[in-house]
Amino acid sequence: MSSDVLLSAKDLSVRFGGVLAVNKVSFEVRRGEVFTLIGPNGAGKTTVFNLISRIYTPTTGEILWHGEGAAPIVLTEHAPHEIAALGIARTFQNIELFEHATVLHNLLIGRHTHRRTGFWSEVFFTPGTRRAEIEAREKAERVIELLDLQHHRDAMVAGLPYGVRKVVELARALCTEPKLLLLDEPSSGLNVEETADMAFWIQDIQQELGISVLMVEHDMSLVSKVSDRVLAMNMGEALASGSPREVQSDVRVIEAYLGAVDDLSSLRRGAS
Amino acid sequence: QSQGVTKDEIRIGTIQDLSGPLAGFGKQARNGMQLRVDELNEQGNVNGRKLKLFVEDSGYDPKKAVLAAQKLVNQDKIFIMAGHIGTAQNMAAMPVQFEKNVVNFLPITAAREMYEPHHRLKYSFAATYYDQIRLALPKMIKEKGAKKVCTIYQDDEFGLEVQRGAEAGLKAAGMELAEKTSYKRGATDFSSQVAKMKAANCDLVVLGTIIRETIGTVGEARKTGFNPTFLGSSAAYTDLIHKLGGKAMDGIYATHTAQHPYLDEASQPIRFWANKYKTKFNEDPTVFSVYGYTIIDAFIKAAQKAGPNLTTDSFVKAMDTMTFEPDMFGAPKSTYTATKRLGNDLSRLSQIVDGKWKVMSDYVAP
Amino acid sequence: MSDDNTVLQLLNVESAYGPIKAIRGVSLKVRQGEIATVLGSNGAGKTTILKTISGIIDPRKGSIEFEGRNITAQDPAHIVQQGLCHVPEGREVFPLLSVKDNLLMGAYTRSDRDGVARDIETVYAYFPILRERATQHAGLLSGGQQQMLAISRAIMAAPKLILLDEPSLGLSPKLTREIFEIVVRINRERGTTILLVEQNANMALNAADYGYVLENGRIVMEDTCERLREKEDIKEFYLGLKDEGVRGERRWKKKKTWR
Amino acid sequence: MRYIFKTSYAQDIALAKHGGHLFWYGLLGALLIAAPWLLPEYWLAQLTFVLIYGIVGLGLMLLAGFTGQFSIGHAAFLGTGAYTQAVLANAGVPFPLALAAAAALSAAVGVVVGLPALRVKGIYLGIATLAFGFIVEEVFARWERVTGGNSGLHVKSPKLFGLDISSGESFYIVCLLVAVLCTFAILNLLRSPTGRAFVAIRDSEISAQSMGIHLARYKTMSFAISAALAGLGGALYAHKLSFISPDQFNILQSIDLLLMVVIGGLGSVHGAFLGAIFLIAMPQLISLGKDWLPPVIGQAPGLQGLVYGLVLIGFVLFEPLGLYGRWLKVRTYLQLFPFYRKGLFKRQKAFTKSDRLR
Amino acid sequence: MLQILQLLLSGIAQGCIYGLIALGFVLIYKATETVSFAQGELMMLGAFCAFAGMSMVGLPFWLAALLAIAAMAAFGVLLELVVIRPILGQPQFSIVMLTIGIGYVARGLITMIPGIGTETHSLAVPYKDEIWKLGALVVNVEQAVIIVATAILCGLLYAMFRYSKLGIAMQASSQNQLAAYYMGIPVKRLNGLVWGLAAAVAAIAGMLLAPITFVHANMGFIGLKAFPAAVVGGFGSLPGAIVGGLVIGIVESFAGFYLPDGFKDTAPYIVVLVMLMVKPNGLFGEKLRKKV
Ligand SMILES: Nc1ncnc2c1ncn2[C@@H]1O[C@H](COP(=O)(O)OP(=O)(O)OP(=O)(O)O)[C@@H](O)[C@H]1O
Ligand SMILES: Nc1ncnc2c1ncn2[C@@H]1O[C@H](COP(=O)(O)OP(=O)(O)OP(=O)(O)O)[C@@H](O)[C@H]1O
Ligand SMILES: CC(C)C[C@H](N)C(=O)O
Ligand SMILES: [Mg+2]
Ligand SMILES: [Mg+2]
Repeated sequence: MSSDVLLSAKDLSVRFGGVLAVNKVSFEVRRGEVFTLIGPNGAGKTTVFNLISRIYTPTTGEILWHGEGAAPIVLTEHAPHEIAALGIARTFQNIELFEHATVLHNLLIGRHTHRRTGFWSEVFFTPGTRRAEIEAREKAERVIELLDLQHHRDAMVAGLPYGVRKVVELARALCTEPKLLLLDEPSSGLNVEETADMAFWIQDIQQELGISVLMVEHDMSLVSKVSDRVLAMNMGEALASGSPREVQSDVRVIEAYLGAVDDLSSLRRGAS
Repeated sequence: QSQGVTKDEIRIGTIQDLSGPLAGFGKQARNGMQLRVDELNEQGNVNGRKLKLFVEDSGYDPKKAVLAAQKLVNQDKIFIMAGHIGTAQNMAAMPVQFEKNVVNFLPITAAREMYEPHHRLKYSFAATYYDQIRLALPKMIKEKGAKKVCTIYQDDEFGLEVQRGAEAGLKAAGMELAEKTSYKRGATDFSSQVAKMKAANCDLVVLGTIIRETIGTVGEARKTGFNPTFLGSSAAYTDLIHKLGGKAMDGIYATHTAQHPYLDEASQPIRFWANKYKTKFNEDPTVFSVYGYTIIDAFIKAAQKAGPNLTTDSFVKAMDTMTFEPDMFGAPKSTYTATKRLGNDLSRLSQIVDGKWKVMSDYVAP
Repeated sequence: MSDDNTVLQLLNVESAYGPIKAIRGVSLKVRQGEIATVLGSNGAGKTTILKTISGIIDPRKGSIEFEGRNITAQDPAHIVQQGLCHVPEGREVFPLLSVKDNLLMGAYTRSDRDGVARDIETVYAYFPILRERATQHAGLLSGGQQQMLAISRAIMAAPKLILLDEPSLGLSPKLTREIFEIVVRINRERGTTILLVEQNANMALNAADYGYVLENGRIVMEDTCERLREKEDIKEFYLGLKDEGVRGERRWKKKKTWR
Repeated sequence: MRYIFKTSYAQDIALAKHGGHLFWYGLLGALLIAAPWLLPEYWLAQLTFVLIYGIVGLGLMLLAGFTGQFSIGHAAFLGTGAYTQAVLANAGVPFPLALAAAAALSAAVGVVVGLPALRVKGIYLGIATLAFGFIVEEVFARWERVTGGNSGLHVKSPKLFGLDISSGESFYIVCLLVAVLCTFAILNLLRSPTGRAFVAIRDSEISAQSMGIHLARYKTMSFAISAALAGLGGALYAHKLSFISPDQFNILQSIDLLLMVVIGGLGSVHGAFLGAIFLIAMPQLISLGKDWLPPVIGQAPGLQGLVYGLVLIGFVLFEPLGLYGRWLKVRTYLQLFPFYRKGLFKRQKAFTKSDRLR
Repeated sequence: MLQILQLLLSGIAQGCIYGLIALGFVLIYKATETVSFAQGELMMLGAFCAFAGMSMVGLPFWLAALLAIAAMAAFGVLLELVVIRPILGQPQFSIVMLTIGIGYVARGLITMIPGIGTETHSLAVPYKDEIWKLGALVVNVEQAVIIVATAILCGLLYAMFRYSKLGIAMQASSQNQLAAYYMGIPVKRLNGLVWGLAAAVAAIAGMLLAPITFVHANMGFIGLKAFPAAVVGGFGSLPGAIVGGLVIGIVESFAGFYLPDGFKDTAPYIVVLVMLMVKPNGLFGEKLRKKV
């Protein structure tokens, strides 16, 4: 293990026309930790994800990837489709699944980076290809089991309720067997119970599978349950970072993001 | 016993353009043929056999022509292919027919390929575009004292025939082609071709064009104030030109063989014939109706001669000794032998004079 | 039985997607000026109910009445013109229209120009970011910003009844809170009736007056929110209080299957 | 209703999902092999055309149905194949070699045509391919030394190991063989990573990319394969028609090909062949039917197009999923016959979203 | 020099026709995001309507023209009602297929009219064959009329989409039908409207084109050259359609004059390919990209 840092971003900035979406943000994701980005809507969290997965290119700053091998890799020198091969998988804020394929199919596509078969061997479907296919399915099956998707295995994604799709997307990401998992609001659209499951899954992923997680999340209960460190952003800038507790007690974070945490009864009818 | 001949029926196939740029021609040709067939079936028969006409549409598209030919030959089992319109179309379809030993009888196109290279199943009836232009052009040049000659032609086998004719004609007159332009089958915009010829300030333009293209070209020329002498082939000799093109078309020349039957000036028999045609299809006959009618007529004569045992061979034998006397439509005498498969090579020249084709010269032979 | 102040009423409505039945004989009722909420886990059929109401899905059985008029399986556009507005699950903004135009489209059914102008100001006041981005393509807003826009469009429509499908989806805790305050304010000030579907049961049960609990396609419980808030299993499954116990066991099962 | 209990992964991969499949497809195969003895010459010829177009359809299906790239210039590939074959055959190159060359050359052209696909999507790509189509057609028309220009080119009858295979029967068998091989190739491709990558690109480019799929590479590949199949089809077509000219490969031909796969049912291998059957049978049926009509209508030239159009419209209206979709419904209906619930196939209200953002 | 001007002029006129047809494409595309392959045929029908009005009923040109436009507009609405609406919301592509089908039917029907369908006709417009001489430069009125008409139409449509609630709503429903319904936008009615408009525009194009290419069943095929026009301009942009049309038209007329045969017909397509390479979204089309 060269260093305990897996991915490091050095004063990243990106500008879209007038909007400075991300402004001089730096952070490090350590091996095996769950690192969470929080911040008000439009703070630039998703954009950071998009920078890492090379959908956008930073105007300034750089992202370093410390995969195996001593020398860190500069992500910006890689094409978007190479990111997955490096071992970075992600989910999307408003789900991006392959709608007209079954759940299993989606997961198998997730296995793409591990494909070993060549074009012609596929055309003739050689025994080798057959073996590879079976292996891919075994791998997918384990993920399905982990995330309790057996029930939906052969269902078309198009027909699944929002919550399930969230899980499927997570499953698909896991199928790439990443070193780093980017989760964009994993619990949005889930109810408490499901959120709790999500929490457990994330912990499993971190502890059992040893995958580091970089997560954007608005549900504070989940955040404080699973994350080791938290970075709060606002208007594209880093606001505060540290342990969940520290960040949550930071006045600026409360002011910009959490809001006063008094009880909800004031919402009720009659309550003036 | 050849296919398509039963003891009481002879199956004749024809492929016309009923939906393409030559639809105007195809329909009339079909009607002409149908008219003659019905006449025969009403009045009698060919050695005890009635005629049955199978028509297919090619849309002036070689591929459709091939498919049509395959259908006629292999499914409808026709005995003979008569009056198939279009050069490229014939070129495409002939192999299919020949494979099954089906005669390609008097196709409605005057390309040399219709009888050259020689094939025992090829019969063609009218002076070729090549000869028509080759002969007419030098006269024109002399008459008009033309200095610069241009051509515009449809870039397929038909257009090329005219083009070659023009080049031959020019060689005879010891001149060079000033400018040659071409267009795609079914094109509608000729502005740049005309512009080209105008720029080359030609004073005589040979038209390897048919209906719309002729009108389009001449029209465009007149608009841009470009007024050379126009000379077309028998493909452009049709009443549609002045019907559609209006006065702008006045003055253009075209070579041709048979004559358009203008009813008001036609002879009694033609008028009688025309009325029959009109009552049947309620429209006036045109030169292409005449083509169709005479083609079937010729077939009947030959088939009669071939005798009761009608096979491709007996038919060919009969045909190779046939002589057709001039008919009421003013078509010249034509003869066929085992080696001479072009009925006659005579053509004449007409000009549109206030909205009508007027014959300008008598038949000339090469 | 629909007493006069009922705005919306479903009588055993059944909807399906092809062979899959999503809701089975749902009957519910929303009264004038109240906030009603539907709770239910994933795939319970909440969204389907709302879609059925606004005519996006035609029900197989049952009838839907809005202000006494039967609107079952009518053209969605027509239903909306009756004064019912649906804030769909997952934003559904017009990605290539400017934020401003999106808002104007929200007010499509309205003809009172100055009224619309006023409401735009209100909306801008609620969500200043929308004013900042007025000319930007809505598709380029962040998830949460799009959610704000979606809700604002409903406000622009100034309808009698708003159907809200997970309004807090992807909003920051602060904004979630604000959204609910806005919802409540609209309800109180404009007397707009609201049917709310929300995963954040805690918020919902506090904001709403009357609640229904939906489990795989059937309504299994309905009551005023005060009472629902007190019910044990509501607390357990929807409010997530009283965590250990049941969940502990499930947890253990899961670990076993995973090895 | 048939339930299949999967007991092994192999079963999940297998082409024939159950005994029924094996039986029916076996039967079909047998019939096809027997066809030369069962059908009269003309109809056998039509069947041959079905196979040829089916092969082309397979390619287009892969491109349009599974990769989501619509090509309105596919006739160009057909033509490339046809001309390659014609030229080589006339030069006396052995049939199989010529065939291979035709496929290869078309594939090469396919790669070129695929280039814009890397930058543009949807309608833009459509027009780009359409443009290529026109240009290629013009090349056929202008490159007279090789193609014989607009007057067209006659194709010598094919020879396989010395013996002439131009006769209807033998050539049919050749086409059948090629068709079957191509079908299996495509099926195999579709059940392995490459095929899945195509589908991924069709459904969401962004997430396909983030799953590590090299968009450019796979799009190009899809174009190449598709073109190669079109080329094969074209080669056979050239022999079957024995006369080719540029305007046989014009935009209308391209559109017909597209109609074929759409009517067949986008996204299904069956669709390719069903569509081919439709494309070939349609004109036949019309010309058979028109003898029964009163001549005013029956003999009218427009009839062909009219009926064709009407049927097409009818199809899209009542069966947007194409023939295959219809077939599936019929099958389901039969399978759960007594318990068939009315409205099971009732079309949902459906709603579209902008394709411009994908 | 004069030569060039002359070419330019005929190029522009031809281009305007392409533009005019492209206008129809863009119109439908903006409002429904489907590409109508029937536009050319609608144009053909329009021309035939006018022809029928003048030659058969014997109406004066202007009256016939107005009637033709009205008739076609009605026809467009009807078409939407009967054919498009039932599958509204299905994948765009099935609708594209529909338009192709409509094209076939239109051509077929016209061709089937005995004695008229298969013939080529000329439309006796009052300004037929008239020309203005500007010095040596020959402007013929037919072309001038086309140019003017095109400019006006484009302006009107542009204004509609840019500023009118209706126009915006049309775009909205093309971008997200579901949301449009949620907003109470009568998507179906708007679609009907759009098809009516498109058909009317087509009718106008048809009548303007008639004096130049004559009226015949296959005149619609010129629509195929309007696609490149629309794309060069950037599909979805009305001014783009016109500009694109002009570019194509001019290139075509110059290519026809200076380049060897065959380039004339392919020039437009070469242009469009080059354009797509250098500017994938056309001249006026904005760069779009999904935000995730
Ligand atoms: N492609 C783009 N073009 C223009 N502006 C953009 C683009 N992408 C993002 N933005 C802007 O950048 C800002 C940050 O967007 P981002 O999606 O990162 O927010 P976020 O932190 O994910 O918020 P949320 O929690 O609501 O998802 C937003 O104001 C958004 O409008
Ligand atoms: N388009 C569709 N096709 C087929 N089945 C569908 C479709 N949409 C929803 N379903 C099914 O209908 C049921 C109800 O779905 P619905 O979206 O209403 O649930 P929900 O309560 O909204 O869930 P969530 O809280 O995740 O949004 C689910 O079981 C789902 O599988
Ligand atoms: C009937 C003729 C006008 C046909 C034309 N000569 C051709 O060869 O295509
Ligand atoms: Mg985000
Ligand atoms: Mg929902």
